[in-house]
Amino acid sequence: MVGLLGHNGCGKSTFLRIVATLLKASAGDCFVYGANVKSDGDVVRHHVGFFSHVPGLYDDLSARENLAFAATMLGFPEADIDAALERVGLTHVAHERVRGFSAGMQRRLSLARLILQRPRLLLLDEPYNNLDVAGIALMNGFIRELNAAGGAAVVVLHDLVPAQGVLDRTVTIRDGRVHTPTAADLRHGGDSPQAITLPVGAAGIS
Amino acid sequence: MSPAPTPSFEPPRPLHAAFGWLVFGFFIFTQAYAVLTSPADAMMGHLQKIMYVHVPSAWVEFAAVGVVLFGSLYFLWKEDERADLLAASSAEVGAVFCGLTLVQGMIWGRPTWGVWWTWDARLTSTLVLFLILVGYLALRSFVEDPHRRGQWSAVVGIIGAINVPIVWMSVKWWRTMHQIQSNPRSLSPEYLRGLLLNLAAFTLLTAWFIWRRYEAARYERAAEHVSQAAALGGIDG
Amino acid sequence: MANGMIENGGIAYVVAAYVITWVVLGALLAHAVGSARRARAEYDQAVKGGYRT
Amino acid sequence: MAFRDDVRRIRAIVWKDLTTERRSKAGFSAVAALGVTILVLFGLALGPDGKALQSAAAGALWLAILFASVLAFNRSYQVELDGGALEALLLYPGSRWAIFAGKLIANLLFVLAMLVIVVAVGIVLFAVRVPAEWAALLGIMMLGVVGIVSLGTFYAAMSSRSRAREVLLPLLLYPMLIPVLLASMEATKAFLLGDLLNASGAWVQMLSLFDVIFLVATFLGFEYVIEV
Repeated sequence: MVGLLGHNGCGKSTFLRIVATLLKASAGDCFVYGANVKSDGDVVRHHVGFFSHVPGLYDDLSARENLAFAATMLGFPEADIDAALERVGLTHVAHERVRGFSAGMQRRLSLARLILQRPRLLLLDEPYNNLDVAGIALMNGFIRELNAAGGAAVVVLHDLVPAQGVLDRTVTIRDGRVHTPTAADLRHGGDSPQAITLPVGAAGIS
Repeated sequence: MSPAPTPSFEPPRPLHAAFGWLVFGFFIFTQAYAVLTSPADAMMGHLQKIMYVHVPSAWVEFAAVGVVLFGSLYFLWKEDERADLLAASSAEVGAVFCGLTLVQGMIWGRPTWGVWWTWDARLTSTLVLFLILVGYLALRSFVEDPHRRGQWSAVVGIIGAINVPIVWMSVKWWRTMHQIQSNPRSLSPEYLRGLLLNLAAFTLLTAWFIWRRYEAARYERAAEHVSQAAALGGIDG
Repeated sequence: MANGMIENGGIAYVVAAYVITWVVLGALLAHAVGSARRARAEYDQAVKGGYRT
Repeated sequence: MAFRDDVRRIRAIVWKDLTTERRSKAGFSAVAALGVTILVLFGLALGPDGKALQSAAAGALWLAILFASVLAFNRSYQVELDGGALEALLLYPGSRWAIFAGKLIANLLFVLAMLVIVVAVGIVLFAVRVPAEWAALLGIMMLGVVGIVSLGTFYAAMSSRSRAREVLLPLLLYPMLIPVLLASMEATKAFLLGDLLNASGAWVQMLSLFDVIFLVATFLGFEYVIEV
């Protein structure tokens, strides 16, 4: 897992959103497992799981219904929803509406969605916000599991402590430039602050 | 290895001032020529002279919509922001001429038909076109992000342009159903030269207006880009 | 639309149509020239300011 | 395979939209009540002369449906905007048109349900004589609603995410809907008044043509609208 650090507003989240195909870079190219995020968005979306700072859930659906909807949308209608709920510890509220959930419970439910998806590339935007100690452990466990299965993860952080043990290295964005001890791996793609080329290989950020 | 600079961030190459003077000189000449040389019409008297501003206005308004359509399609195809700015400038100028056409039409209609307004297919579709252009410009003013604004207004511009013939067709059919006929008259050749000259002058004038607005939009985008780059640590390659 | 129904050949209407057209085109002219000039000045300002930092 | 996935996605979105709509309770009844209220206002404006009401019934019905359904379109995206659900929706793999199709079908069902109520009330308020060919009339209404909903769902995707969405949606939508509305009103009117000019056939053809054009245009354009 690679941690992405930098001041507020330096473009960390923007970078994740570009990789996740939610934003289009004004210059430069970005490839995920060989697929261009600009032109092959649908291929990229098959690979990428995005854990955003917003929950992305429907308030008037229950936890289970939210996951069932996500499973269908992801193309895994037969996915084991109950197991995912069990794993994030929400089985007891499976049939309650998300509207009544605390922020931490909503984060857990979003994590359960990622567990259904098992993406090859995980993009996490401040994933530890609102999570308690057990939640952090859950998150780190899931990341380790994905890594072991050959997946990669990029995480935007403001605090390194919860990520200890899962973080392989960090990259800092400053003044629109990438500062990293492994600068050779990261090519700066142009004069735009959002134009960073991160070649992502099968076994992580190569 | 920096990518090719985005063309819309470059300042435009401004139009030569002489072109503007020529266009305006030509416009004033054609207007005077048409008004002074055309004889009073047997049926309409001097009212016929309204034609020299009305028909060209209507023509350039549709031509401007054509430019909006072209710019929008090109923007979606190539993602060249200049096409978006061109479409926006053209929509603005088109809306002005559209409004002018309506007012001139009403001024002509009052003495001719005895009413300021009639639900004629041409008048009605011009009014609808005006509303569509206003909607297009309103959408642009309500959206800040340039990429989003470009993409949204391109789609709205294309579908709006598609709608123009559809509106015309439906209103025409609507009137036919209600057995109200418009009676078009063929134009006698003594008026034709003045009209053609004015059509040419209005076309050039509109092109000049659109270009000037387009230049302004390009400068604004270039200025935005420069200050953005400056805020992020100065301009370099 | 009978013959001779329009007094003075409708001169007043013609004048109104032309005056409105020219006033509107004049306003559009002022707007087009003014906005292009303002945007130009703004751009030059931004370039000067941009290089200073 | 991919197509079957998309069909499943469409079904999921329709189910999701209708379920949240049903559970938010006040939503549907408020919109339907608004439609009825508009009809009452039209009745007051055009009545009390029974003949005038009858001849204006088709126009009043369609305008009531239009004004009320505009609220439904913005609501349909509000669900996605609360809690950033739209972001999640865009992150799922699959075709963008499936999202549009799902939203369109959900809105279609919503507006049709409202139409049943508004038309029923309209028949009473405007003393409409229900023609023997009421099934064909229903078909006309269906065609008109398809036109309104396809453009409405499409424009709401923009207006709901912009400033001033309350004014922007009608401003964009109403001029665009003029052909569809004109055709729907005239076809309905011809039917209700006994089809004196035998005009409804031509209007129905036109309406179908408009529906096809706008459906194709909105399906093609949606990807550009939703992705930014």
